[in-house]
Amino acid sequence: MDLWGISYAISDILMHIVYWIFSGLLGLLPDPLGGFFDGIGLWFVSPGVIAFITMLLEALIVIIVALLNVIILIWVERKVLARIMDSRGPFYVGPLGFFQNIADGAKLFVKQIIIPKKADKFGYQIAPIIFVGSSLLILAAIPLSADFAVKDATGATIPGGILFAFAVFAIAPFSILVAGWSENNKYTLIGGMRSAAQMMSYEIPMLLTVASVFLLVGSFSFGDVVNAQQNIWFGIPLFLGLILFIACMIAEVERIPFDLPEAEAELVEGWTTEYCGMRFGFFMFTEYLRGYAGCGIATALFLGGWIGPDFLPGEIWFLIKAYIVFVVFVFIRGALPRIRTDQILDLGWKRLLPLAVLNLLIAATFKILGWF
Amino acid sequence: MESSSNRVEPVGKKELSQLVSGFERKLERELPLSIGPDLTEIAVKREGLVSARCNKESILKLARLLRDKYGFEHLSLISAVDWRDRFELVYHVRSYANYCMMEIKVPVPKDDLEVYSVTSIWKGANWHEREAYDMMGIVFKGHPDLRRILLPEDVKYFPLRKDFQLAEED
Amino acid sequence: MAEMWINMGPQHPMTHGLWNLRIKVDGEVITDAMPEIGYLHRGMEKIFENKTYVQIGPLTDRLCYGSSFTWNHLYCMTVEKLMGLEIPERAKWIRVMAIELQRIASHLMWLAAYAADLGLLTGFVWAMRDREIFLDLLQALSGSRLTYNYARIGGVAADLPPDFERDCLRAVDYFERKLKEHENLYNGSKIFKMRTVGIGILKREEAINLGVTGPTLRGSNAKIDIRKDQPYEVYDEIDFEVACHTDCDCWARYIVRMTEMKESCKIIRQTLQKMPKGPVRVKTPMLAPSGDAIGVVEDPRGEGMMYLIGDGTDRPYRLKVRSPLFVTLSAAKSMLLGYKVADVVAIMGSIDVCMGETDR
Amino acid sequence: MDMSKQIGTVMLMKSKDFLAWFDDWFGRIMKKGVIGRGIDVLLTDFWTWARVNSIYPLHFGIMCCALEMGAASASRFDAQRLGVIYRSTPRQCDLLLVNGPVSKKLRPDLRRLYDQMAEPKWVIAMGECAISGGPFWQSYSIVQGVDKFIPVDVYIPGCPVRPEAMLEGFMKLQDKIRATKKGVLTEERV
Repeated sequence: MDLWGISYAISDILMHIVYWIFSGLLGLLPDPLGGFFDGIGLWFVSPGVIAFITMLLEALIVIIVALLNVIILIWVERKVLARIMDSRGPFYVGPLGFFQNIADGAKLFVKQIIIPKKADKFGYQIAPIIFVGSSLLILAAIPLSADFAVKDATGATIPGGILFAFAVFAIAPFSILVAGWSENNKYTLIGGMRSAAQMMSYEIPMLLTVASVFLLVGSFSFGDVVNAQQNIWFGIPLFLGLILFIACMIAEVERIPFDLPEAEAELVEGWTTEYCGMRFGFFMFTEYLRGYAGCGIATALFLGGWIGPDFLPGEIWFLIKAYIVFVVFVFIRGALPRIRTDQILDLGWKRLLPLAVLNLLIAATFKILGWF
Repeated sequence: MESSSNRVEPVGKKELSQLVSGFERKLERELPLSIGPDLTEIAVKREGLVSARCNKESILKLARLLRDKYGFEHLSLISAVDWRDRFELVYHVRSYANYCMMEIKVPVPKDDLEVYSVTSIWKGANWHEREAYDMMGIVFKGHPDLRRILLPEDVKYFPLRKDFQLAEED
Repeated sequence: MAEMWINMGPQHPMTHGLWNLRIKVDGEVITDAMPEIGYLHRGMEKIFENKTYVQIGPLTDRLCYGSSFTWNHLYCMTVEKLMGLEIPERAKWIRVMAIELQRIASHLMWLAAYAADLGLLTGFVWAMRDREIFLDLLQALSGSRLTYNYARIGGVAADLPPDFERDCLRAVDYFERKLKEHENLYNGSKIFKMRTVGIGILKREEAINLGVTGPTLRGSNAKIDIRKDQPYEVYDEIDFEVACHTDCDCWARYIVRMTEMKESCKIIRQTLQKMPKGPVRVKTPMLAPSGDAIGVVEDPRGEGMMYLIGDGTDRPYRLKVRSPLFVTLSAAKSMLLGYKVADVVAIMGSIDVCMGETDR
Repeated sequence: MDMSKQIGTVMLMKSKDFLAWFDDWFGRIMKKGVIGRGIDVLLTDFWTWARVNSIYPLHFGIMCCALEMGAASASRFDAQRLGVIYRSTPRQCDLLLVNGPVSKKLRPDLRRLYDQMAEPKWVIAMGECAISGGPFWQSYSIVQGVDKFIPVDVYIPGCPVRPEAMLEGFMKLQDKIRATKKGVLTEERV
């Protein structure tokens, strides 16, 4: 990891820490049989396992940084939305209301846990775990800069990074269906099915727009896509792709114009009706987590991730762009009413899909003309 | 866009009275002929308001006649009044085209609370009649679904009757 | 999918107030609807019979809290008709001005609730912000934000506070600029049109037969307004247009209410110019003669009416209240059939439900 | 509970029994033991700070006070500054704001709403109608005061309650939460 110019030593230090811990631990093991554990011990300290554990630690650090950003994003959303509505937003909790999300999270943490009697216990408890788990994985895949990322043995970002991100993105509809169904309440069943249908039907146009970027770059890893945008961001030639991606991402993350499944107005919160306490806290937090992930992927693919003039390190450029895209999400939330479910699906299939194919054609013509 | 009804633009106060009095005099003349003895009394109270008193049996006939022949297309209100010795249903009907409202009082004896329902003529009367049943206990024959509307189903008393005292209990 | 009864309410964000809409759903399409009311029934008509004429004034404010001044004024007008009382000219003009201020505040409350239902939180906050201006004006008149008790039997409680005309004109000018801002938020947004155009259609003949009145009826191609048909107070000396639209759907009702707000601004300006000097209140006797009287008023939600029977004492013998929403709600079924579950929000929002007057 | 067979130092149990035994053992340590009290003493202030600054009332309006509740959450008397977000399901709320007269038809539904809310919950009786039936106290169909069937924490007078008074009611509730320092683990003890 190369954070603010510190050389490559950090990952060396990490490797030494890992090596020291394991060899130390192994030393403490009681060794009645004498030498019996040496084989496993040697295996533990072999380069492969060390590299794997280092990668785990790197992923952990990337996720923690991303979680900090998500908390800031929640605060940004509430403040910008309040500003659109001529009000101040959270104000008295910490400087400028900054600790409001921490207070919300902590309060939900110590709420009473209620599992409805007629709910299916297993599904009820497993759904939030899958939902949060899969969303955290996406964050691990998104690099903040060429070095601040989970890297494979050769030092480059993971070859299939973007594919992995979208694959994990698609786990959420499954967990929403399980959540909606296991609460054994007809509203949540309808809400669960609607949101699953909406998410699945919006993945196809999104993946098509992403395919147009792959067409230009030729590789699936974040590093290569961003490096290919050295001279021009993909957002400029593929401007249609950028708009389509933002629209699909809003539908994927279920924010205002497309958030009918948990619409307050008629399905009483949709599939999160019966959840309370920290499980509901997970669902609420993950909504913003997936929002951040969506903005991260949008900046990496279309706005030239960490490319920017040198007075700021790459990570900061990436975060600035991601925040700007998120503020666009918030503006859209402030300005548009909700769409009906069948109109959402109709919009997805009949309008966004042909536009995504058109975008693919534009990318193909650029490829044939040889500009990229 | 006012193709359907021959709406005349409303003019100042003076012209309104000449325009309307003709319609009311016509009502006053023709209604007793077509309804007969059941229409016990009819009078023009002021321009724009005719009041009549009719027996319970012929209320359906009078209602259908008013709506079809004289254009009383809007039923404003059905009020149930408890005069201690008898109940009374007061129908307020309005004709938009002729700027005229009609007040029909129908006495209902205490022992026989059956009245014909006018929901088949004005669908707006549906909930008014349910409320009269709920508050006073007057039963409307031919009403689509006569249930209590404001009070819970299991309540036995009829609150707006004079003999029902406003209890102080919880 | 099998037929399924869905229960919306009594505690449901869509219902502005407490009522329960049971709809039978076949898949996504509504096949039957049965509104259930009575959760806010306070037995007002029974309480009216046990209170004197003066005590009933403040109670009538609580009939429909969205437009409480129109009900207060309707009650006072009906009692004045029963007593055969002639109120001073200035009081009539002040009453008309207060009614129109209340109409704008009530329509803004409707706009706020309707925007919140359709998911446009900005619309909710903006409409509430502009409504505060009119609440301040009415508070200057009567001292309270929502239940004014400003109309009294025989005139109005008090004369206008000093330089009220200046504030009122400034507020109305400010509001007309802000109304364009609201319209950009709704007329410009394609999604708002997708949710309201062609939804909840109620034809003219069916609306009149069902007894629907007010903006819901005027949205169905019927130019019927009690301020024009049966002018009360001084409405015949004010020229204004009756807002009417021919589409019979939620969009038409939205347009009717927005134009009605513009008309109310015009009326307020005229009342401020033509208001004569003079006393604002007349001494009223304690006892009312026996007999009956009818008061009909154009409430922001429809035709408000009171049928009062006096029996010579200082308490009414019977006071029947005709609430416009009581009848429009009974017509809810014919508006809902054939539309989708998500449309219930748009349709029920467009008739501006206020349970205070419906349940009495 | 000797469903376990003792073999040397290892106990053999069915997994279900083991889980039940573990919960009971862990519960005993946490609820009554020193560790539980220790954690509570450390963290009670933090939980109280969190509960004070994030109150989720239920989006539920009965009568005129509901309009004032809406006005208080709009931009002029912004209730969101205090961390108040209106949720629409009772499960996710911790404050039931009763803002109007409770009729006898509504009473069972309101009681069920109160029961569905998760445990650290409070109730505000807002306006005369909720406190004592208000102007309709002699009506045959109104329950004279919410505290006849729901424990009420804060009463806000006024008919209708002014938005400023409602914000003051929220602050009164915050003082009450600060005063009743509820621990998490050793609840009975505190």
